[in-house]
Amino acid sequence: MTDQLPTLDPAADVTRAVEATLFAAAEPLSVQDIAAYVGPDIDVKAALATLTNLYASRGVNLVERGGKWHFQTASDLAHILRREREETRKLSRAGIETLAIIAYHEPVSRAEIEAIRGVQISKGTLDVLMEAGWVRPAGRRETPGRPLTFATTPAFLAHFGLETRRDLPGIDDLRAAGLLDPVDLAFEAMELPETGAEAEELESDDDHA
Amino acid sequence: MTDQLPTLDPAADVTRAVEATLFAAAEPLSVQDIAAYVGPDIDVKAALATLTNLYASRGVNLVERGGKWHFQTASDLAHILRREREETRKLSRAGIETLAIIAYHEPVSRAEIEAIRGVQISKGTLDVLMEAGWVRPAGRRETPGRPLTFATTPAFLAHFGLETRRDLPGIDDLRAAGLLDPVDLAFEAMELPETGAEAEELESDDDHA
Amino acid sequence: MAEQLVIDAFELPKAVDEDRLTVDVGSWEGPLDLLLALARSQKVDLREISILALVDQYLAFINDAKALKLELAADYLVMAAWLAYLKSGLLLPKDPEIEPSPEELAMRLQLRLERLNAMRDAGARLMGRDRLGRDVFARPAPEGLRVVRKSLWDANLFELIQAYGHVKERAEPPLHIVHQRNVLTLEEAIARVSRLVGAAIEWTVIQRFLPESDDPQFRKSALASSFLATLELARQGKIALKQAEAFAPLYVRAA
Repeated sequence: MTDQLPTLDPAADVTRAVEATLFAAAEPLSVQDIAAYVGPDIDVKAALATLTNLYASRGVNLVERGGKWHFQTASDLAHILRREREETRKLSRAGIETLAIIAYHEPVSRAEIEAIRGVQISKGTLDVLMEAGWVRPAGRRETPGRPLTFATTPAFLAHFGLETRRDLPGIDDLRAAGLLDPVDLAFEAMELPETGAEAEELESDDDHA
Repeated sequence: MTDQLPTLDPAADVTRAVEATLFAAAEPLSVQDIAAYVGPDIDVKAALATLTNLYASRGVNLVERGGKWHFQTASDLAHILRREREETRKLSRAGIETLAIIAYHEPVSRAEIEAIRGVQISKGTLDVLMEAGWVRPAGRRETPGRPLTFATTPAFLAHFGLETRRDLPGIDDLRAAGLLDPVDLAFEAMELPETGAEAEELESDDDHA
Repeated sequence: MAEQLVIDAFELPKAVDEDRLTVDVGSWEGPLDLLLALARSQKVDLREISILALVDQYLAFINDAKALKLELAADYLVMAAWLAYLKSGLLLPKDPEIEPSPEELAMRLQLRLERLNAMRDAGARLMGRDRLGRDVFARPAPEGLRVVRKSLWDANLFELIQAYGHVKERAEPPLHIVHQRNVLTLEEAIARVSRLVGAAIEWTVIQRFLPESDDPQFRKSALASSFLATLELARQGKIALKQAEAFAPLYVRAA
């Protein structure tokens, strides 16, 4: 291919100069802009035509927009240029409590969740649960205000290894398993940082103010 | 030319993908970085070789610097592009010498730099080199005092157009001539004829201290 | 010892204010820098340099500077003194008792100059390269590569039900249940002591009235309850108590 050989011919040198100028420019350039770099006696338009043709099938294309020229990555490759990175993150305490309340009480409105939790929930908490695919909106309740209710999803059951919601242990089971032991609560009260985090979350939640 | 036709062949598509990734990247990319975008089963190295060859005679070249790849304008076109660009801030003589000493001796401690230059490093010299992104702290030497050492960065190689430190101008000659060895070592390596013949172990006087 | 002195002599004084130095003796960065500049002016390979000529040049420069009433930094004068000493050593007949020899000192000075010179050249060659951002250019406004972070949320069933338990417990008023403990209640103790004392007229030590047990906690509880029981029964006039002094055995009998 000719573009792999050292260029001896003046037209090729012009093309190279235009190519480098466009590459190094922070903004799209007009023909006049380019001429200011490569010199007045140069057929910039011919060079642009050559380059457009040369790059047409490449990963990078030379394009004209409103009389200005610039390189851009080929549009069919856009999907490559974004990479998804998966990060495992721990659900916050507010998140897991809200999820539990939804699982035990669904369909349940936000106000009901807050009544059960005894503290308000921030908007982000439900967003996270929906982003995780565990919670879905479950229609509006036909009561004054028609509050939106939430319920769990099949993905929730799958993630937590449950056949149905009925597999969730009842309150008596929890107490028997020591999960409702008051000692636990006493310990929790000592974990001040956690309490602080909860308070912060509430402060940042301005739509309850 | 084949590269002007729509590519149907998978190898060409891979090359286009690597080309677009490098073109869109804000920073030089390693082979691993590129693979994270174009996919794990892709022969990135082969694509890089193809592209390097393809762009070798163009106004834009693909270059490797310290294991990372990026496109840059061809150096012979500097005269066209240098216009209207502010000269990179001029490095002081102390800065240049210190940078050279670090590059040719790395990892090297501050005291060793000072021993070669014969003067103390003034406060801003290393700061400027680190701010430019050319020099980084490179751990402590396990000698008394555990002095911090310094070394160059990939950005240093990129800025000065070096693929690796082995490309530092004249480094092989300097090493062969012993000019990268400390004075003590170099002196011991020299055979001074009179040392054997005349030296007798004597109490040294210290009046020239 | 001798080695140490050589190094000391070459490790030039460091307390140099660079700004002042520039004002005082031109653009040299310390005596070694000045020496190298003078050596290069000999226009020969540094390996061929005449150290004696170099010393003369340096001393002449320092003398000129003094004549111009320039204030010389101390390290320049220290170097001048050291070079004068070196010169005399090189010129005078060899004295084998001087260690290290002037020739060694001269050689070390030359090695230092060669090294500084090599790095100065290397720096110049580095700066002369095609530099990114000055001679060659990267793409200044790349589209950029995006990393889309996709969170995988992590929680397990245990955490879920534990969280629910916490919520319920917090919402409901807590019920505190005191565990059954093995104690002798005051009522039991009163009944027991009054029964055992009966109509006994002999003084009997209180320990005799305690129930048998292997549980030390129960024994403590029994002693405390029984003691309170004796006080109560004494108050009621049913029994009499006797104790010789504090912590002495406590005796009980029917009143």
